Amino acid sequence: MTTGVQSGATASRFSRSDLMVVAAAREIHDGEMVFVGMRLPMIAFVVAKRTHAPGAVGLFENGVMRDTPASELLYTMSDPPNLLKASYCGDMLSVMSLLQQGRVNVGFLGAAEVDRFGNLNTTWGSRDAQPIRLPGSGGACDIASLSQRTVVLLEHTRQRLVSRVGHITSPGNGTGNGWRRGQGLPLRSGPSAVITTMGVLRFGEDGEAYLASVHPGVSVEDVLSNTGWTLKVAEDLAVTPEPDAAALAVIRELDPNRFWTKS
Amino acid sequence: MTTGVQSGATASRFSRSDLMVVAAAREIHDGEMVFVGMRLPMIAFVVAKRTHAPGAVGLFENGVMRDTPASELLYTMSDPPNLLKASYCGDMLSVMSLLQQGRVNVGFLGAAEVDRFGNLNTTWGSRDAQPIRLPGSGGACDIASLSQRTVVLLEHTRQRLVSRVGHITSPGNGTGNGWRRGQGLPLRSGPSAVITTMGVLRFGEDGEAYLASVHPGVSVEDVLSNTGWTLKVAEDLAVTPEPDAAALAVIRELDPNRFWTKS
Amino acid sequence: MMGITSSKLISMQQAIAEHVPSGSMVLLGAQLEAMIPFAAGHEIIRQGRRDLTLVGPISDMLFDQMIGAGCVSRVMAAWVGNVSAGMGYCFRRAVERSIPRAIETVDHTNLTIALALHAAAMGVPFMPTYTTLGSDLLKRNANLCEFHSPVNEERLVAVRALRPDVAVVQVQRADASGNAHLWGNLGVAIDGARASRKVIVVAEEIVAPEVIASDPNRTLIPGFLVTAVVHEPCGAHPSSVIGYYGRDHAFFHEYHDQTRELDGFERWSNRWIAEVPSRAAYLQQLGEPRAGNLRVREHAFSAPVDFGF
Amino acid sequence: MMGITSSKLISMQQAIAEHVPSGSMVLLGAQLEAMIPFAAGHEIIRQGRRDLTLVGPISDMLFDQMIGAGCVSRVMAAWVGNVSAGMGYCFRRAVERSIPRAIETVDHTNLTIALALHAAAMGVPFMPTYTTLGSDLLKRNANLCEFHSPVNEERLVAVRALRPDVAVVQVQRADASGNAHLWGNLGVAIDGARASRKVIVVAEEIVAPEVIASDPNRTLIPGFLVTAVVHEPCGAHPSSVIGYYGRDHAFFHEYHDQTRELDGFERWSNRWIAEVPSRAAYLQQLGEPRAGNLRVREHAFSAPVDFGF
Repeated sequence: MTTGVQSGATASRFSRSDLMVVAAAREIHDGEMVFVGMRLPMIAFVVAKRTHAPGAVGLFENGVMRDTPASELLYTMSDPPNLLKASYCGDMLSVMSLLQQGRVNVGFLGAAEVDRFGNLNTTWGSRDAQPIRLPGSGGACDIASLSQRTVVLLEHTRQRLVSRVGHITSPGNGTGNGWRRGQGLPLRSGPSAVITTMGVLRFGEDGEAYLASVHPGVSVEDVLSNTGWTLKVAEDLAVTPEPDAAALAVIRELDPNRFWTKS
Repeated sequence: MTTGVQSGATASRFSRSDLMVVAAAREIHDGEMVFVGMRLPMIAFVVAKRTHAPGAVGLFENGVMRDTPASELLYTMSDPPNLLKASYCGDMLSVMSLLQQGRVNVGFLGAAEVDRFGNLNTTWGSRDAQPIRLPGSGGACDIASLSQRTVVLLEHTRQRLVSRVGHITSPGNGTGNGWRRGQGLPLRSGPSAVITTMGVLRFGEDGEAYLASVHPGVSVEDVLSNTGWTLKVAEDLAVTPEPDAAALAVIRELDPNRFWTKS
Repeated sequence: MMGITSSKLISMQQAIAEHVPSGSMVLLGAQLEAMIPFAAGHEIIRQGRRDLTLVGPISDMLFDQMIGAGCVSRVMAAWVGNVSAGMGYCFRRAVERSIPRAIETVDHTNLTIALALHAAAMGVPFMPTYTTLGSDLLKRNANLCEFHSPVNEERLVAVRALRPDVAVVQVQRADASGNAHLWGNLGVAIDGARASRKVIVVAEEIVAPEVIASDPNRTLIPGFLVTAVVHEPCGAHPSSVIGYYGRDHAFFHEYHDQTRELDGFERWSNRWIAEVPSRAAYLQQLGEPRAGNLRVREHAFSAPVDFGF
Repeated sequence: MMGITSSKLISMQQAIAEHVPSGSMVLLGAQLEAMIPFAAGHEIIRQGRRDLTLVGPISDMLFDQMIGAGCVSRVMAAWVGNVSAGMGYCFRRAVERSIPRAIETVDHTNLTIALALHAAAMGVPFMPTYTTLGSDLLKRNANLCEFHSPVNEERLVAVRALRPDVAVVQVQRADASGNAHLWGNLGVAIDGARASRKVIVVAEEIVAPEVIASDPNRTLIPGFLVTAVVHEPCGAHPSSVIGYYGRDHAFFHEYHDQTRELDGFERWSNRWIAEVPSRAAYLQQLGEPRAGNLRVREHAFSAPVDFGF
């Protein structure tokens, strides 16, 4: 259900998903090349295009590039609306090669687990101490390895924000500062933000995540008690800005039945 | 001018070029992938297609593949008639990769110099002891390195059939048997025939060229005195078969003014 | 290789019977979420193939079905599941509990799968890349090995060339010789076809050679690289084929909901695979209203180009 | 990068003035004998550029002209000459006698040039290949180095990535944002554009964005990779642009015959380059009868494809 949040300034009702979408949209700057992904980041890309980043270009690992949003909300990146009037349709390498060239500014990812250094696991999970085989990397490892900035979206629980991922599917900062360079990963690459249902984490010089902002109505204590390690908190901790009317209008237009953005 | 050759059986008039074209066509077997090249080999490819090798496929390094001959004689492989109704038009690598996979059965080349081991030079020549810079490899080195069989066509003179080329633009058998393998070149590759204005040379187990056939009206002495090394002669030396009427008809149709096949 | 005019057109039943024996390494789903050759996969299941190695980037629901049917001993892919719903329950049962049999998983990324096929298509033993450096994929996948660049001091990963025995590639239209036009997102279809020893083209439409020859730049798979051509309308349902039909999203969710447990999968596969002898029967069971809803409502034709001179 | 609606359309004079300074490494003639951007090369000559490094597979007559004009200090190519007539006399004078100046030649093969650009387009430091093993090209070209495969014991050649400062790519049609449709033989145009820091698209026609967007599989160069767009009808004469005009074979022979000696080249280049301020003036001098004879006599349009759903 919609967890409406009353804030001083506005009384607009919006969900945590709305908030995450808009936070993700803010990670996209005008003219940037964006590895979009599906679901919330897909919506965030359109919000950015329609508001502050009209020149952003969306890249999809199936071989599609778009400088205009698709005419319909997509369930998969290969749905016909994502191909019609695309800037480019070709093969996977033609898109992945732009990523490997270092031209992709920001890539969005989900994950089953993220750890204190921003490493991601989408290969092995567990339930009641039983291992669960997850679908795997897809393009996640490629995006985390090669895009200039990686932004992760996920639900904020102790099970998902863990001290150390059981399997590094997609490398973040490994064990800390300098690790990526030591592995041979591109200098201009790495985790930039983790947008959760409770706040936004960013990464310090030491390569470790810290809490940069909490969502409206969420307390720091809530965040810390739902994080699987002792999460550092920024001295200048902010409150995640609320979605404005323009952004919300785009979200409602894209997801009228709130299939993606209900809760 | 046409150097008509009287032979016992037929009295058909044909030029040395006609003879070379038909000899080249015989190097193409049905269903083979052929790196065609221009001028005489181009005509030879069409002769083969129209006679004994209807399933042959022609590959061109500019990115074109054809299983039907072009509608007009080509001056370059990128002329519009070579693109219209082609089996494939794409980039150079899409064709060169078939070559590197070892799928190309035979490739045709010209050369300024060929030596006793079938090495080719198209980079540096000389006149009156002055070095002359030639255009270079183009795709010749690639074809000589990677096609299963390489067939060379050139004029038969001491200046062009030399003991040792001054510059190996395109590798033949190097210094003899086993050299190609030692260099790391594909096992199934190397020079197969040198078709000259006087005869056809092939290569022995030792990797050295020998005279396999002389053209009608040409003596072994003529060949040897016009070759820059002591050319071995096959015990079962043959006379190069004359073009039959069917082949000549194709040649005349393709080159009605005998621009390529006059002499 | 055959002459240019010979027809390679055969039935799906025959194509699978002749060209996809048990033990084969098979590339399927090269275009990711679109144009997945479900009809081919279902015929492979009906013919009871075993010990297949499945190769693909993100495999979506088809790999899950083939794993559930016990056809598979190994999967080399970047992602295995159900794109609409996430998990693939048959994949999980096989990996976690060896049901119906144990399978080996060789975990790739989309880029490393693409590069493995690209290396084979280019005729070289490997392709260099930066991806997977520092990941556990690099540690656990024997087809990825770290090395130092011969032209500078960088660390790189060599992705070993992968040559499937057969690639099954869904296309929009082809002629009887296998010259194929495909469009939309191509994924790894082109390198996949060139990397594989055999190529089965599954076409929505068989058209006159003149149609294909009118646009050689669209003939991404030339006929002389093709082993067999199958005419199988709607052969990719429930995935989409742009210009022909859309994606049946609900079908993916229904499969997910109905295959949580083993007996549910068996019911589903009996209904949609075992008990439908052909794609035609499958479509009849799907029903015209549902199929009709997926058809093109608004055409969007490409502007022509001129090959004249 | 600019917003999607911004026009990148500028004149050839401006494109060369802004994006091809002296000392640049320039890719020209990516499509081999077809679609050679002669108009761009002639403008580079008119603007008196110096110390250029020219990159291309088989360069045909344009490189010879730029070398003769003294613009060039280095050539990285597989073949330099005149495809119709063989030798390029300016190239020979420069290499053999340093006239008008000495030039460095880095001898490649078609495949190694293609791989050098492919490596840069793929974002890796090199591409592996078997070609040139055992040749003197391998010994003399520092961008080719032998190494052992990290996945087996084979000997291979590493072709170092080549990143031109600017690629000048002739296309049939583009929109004002640089989204370009090109067809026919593509040579190294696509990798070349992706490998280069800047891309100048030279188009026979500027069309509405809707025309380009109607066929994303034909948009081999998307606008966001393009720096500038030049509308230059007949900009590739005397080479051909399929669908627009044929090759002027005689023009290549005339150039060959008239440039055997230095003074002959100077007369030719004064007449066809120095004294014609623009492509329009060049075409006027060429004359309508000759230009008209090259135009398309019989159109051959591609069959449309449907992107509808």
